[in-house]
Amino acid sequence: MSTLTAHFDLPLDGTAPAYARGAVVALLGAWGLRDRDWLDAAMTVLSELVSNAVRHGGGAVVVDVEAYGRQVILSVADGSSVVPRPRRADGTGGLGLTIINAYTTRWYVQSYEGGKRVRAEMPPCPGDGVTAGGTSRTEPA
Amino acid sequence: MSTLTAHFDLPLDGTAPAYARGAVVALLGAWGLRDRDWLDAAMTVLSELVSNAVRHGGGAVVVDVEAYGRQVILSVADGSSVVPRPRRADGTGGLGLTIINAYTTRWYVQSYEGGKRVRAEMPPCPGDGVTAGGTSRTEPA
Amino acid sequence: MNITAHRDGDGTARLTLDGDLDMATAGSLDGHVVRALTGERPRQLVIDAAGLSFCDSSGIHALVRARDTAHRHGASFVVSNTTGITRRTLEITGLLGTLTTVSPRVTG
Amino acid sequence: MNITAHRDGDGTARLTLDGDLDMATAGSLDGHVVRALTGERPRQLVIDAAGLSFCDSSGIHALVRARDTAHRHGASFVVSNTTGITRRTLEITGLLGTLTTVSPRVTG
Ligand SMILES: Nc1ncnc2c1ncn2[C@@H]1O[C@H](COP(=O)(O)OP(=O)(O)O)[C@@H](O)[C@H]1O
Ligand SMILES: Nc1ncnc2c1ncn2[C@@H]1O[C@H](COP(=O)(O)OP(=O)(O)O)[C@@H](O)[C@H]1O
Repeated sequence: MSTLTAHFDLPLDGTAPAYARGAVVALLGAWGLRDRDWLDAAMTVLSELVSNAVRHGGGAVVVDVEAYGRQVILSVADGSSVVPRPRRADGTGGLGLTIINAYTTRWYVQSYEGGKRVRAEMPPCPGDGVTAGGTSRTEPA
Repeated sequence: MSTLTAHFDLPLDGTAPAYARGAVVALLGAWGLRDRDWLDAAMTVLSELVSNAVRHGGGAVVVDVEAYGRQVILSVADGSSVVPRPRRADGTGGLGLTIINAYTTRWYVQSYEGGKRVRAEMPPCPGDGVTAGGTSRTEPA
Repeated sequence: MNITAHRDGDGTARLTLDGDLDMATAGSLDGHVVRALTGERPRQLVIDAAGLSFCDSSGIHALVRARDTAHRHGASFVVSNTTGITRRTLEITGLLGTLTTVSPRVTG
Repeated sequence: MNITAHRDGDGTARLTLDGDLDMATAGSLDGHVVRALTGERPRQLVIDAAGLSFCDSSGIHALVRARDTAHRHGASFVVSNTTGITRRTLEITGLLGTLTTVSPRVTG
């Protein structure tokens, strides 16, 4: 089973979620993880994590993606040590953690370089694609 | 001046250059580096480096992107310690290093974890966008 | 995200969404909603989500705000043509029915 | 990469490229070139690059091979409508003139 990782910085910016989705969907594609529905769910989770880091976290935002075979963990760190807590949804927010809950098998918070890191474990990606050895010839979108 | 970095694994696959371009163009966009002509040149250099790693390098392919303000270094490591050398172009190859030469300010080879890493320094990206502080509101493509 | 505004003959204001609705683009939807509801006041606001390729909680909150704004302006509201991940996420948050069933204009 | 093949009345085979030409897609161009030159033999092969959004050295080598294959089949060859980064990279490699000027069919 192959382990593949990615690690990158994101500036605190309203466009960070969209660019993060663009980068991570390409990375997961390179890793052979290309199931459309699974990618949609993973991108939704990532978008919630990055949006929360930009909105509530502050400081340096760092994204980590780890794939152990078809098992993927998405992590987003920020500079705040405040632990995310579900809150009642209203017109301005409160649905992010509900969505993360629904699309992940589990998620948890670690302390990370003075701030924290939220780690979200996705259910395994369906299908079988490239591993580190590389076989799939599917063309990128 | 802000320093932003990205680091990711790529499987040995013919689609690796395309996915790498997709990931890195999104990362550079997140970092506020969005000049179309400059991105086109950077993506060409990246594509040559990754294609060479897949074609000639083998082993684990690792991409690093570093931005010091608007100054960017693209690095691609592979498992071969053979140092790339320009060769006369023919119908099957030989233009990659010419292109890398033309679009970079300089490039060089380092030894890296039993293999090597080719580092390519791009000329500074024109314009002024987000830094780690974050201000630009340009929408991703 | 591209938003196109139409006005139908029957007093329906229609906003057609194309692209991703998230933190970066939700504000643009807010603006279009207000513009669609002012001036020639529509009886109904329809948000056509057929071209919506992505929508996270920031997007859903913008849709909820659109509904509230429509009702405040005396217009009925509905999100039409939700598909794929947008529909799944609306289901998960319990807002699919609320947003995709026509909610009547409040006459006061 | 999407490749569309047309056959004009005057004996021109035309391949229209749409997308990125690189390591992953060069082989598909090779295949289209051979198919375009066999069967009803064209007098000319035109590769229309207007929709070509990206082309690295793997792509340029595929264009050079297309030209060689056309000449071997007695067809003239040209790449038309190169723009942006493709044109810049062709210039850098010294192949812009070679590929974008009609190279006559070799009559043997
Ligand atoms: N990265 C974070 N840092 C600090 N607090 C957070 C973070 N993410 C979430 N929270 C807290 O948890 C609450 C619930 O988060 P969420 O369900 O995503 O809703 P929203 O972000 O829309 O308010 C937030 O309102 C916030 O107080
Ligand atoms: N990552 C690499 N590892 C080992 N050798 C390399 C690598 N990159 C390039 N080379 C060598 O340098 C030569 C020239 O590279 P290049 O100009 O890119 O042409 P091409 O890859 O098309 O042959 C290659 O043919 C190869 O022998």
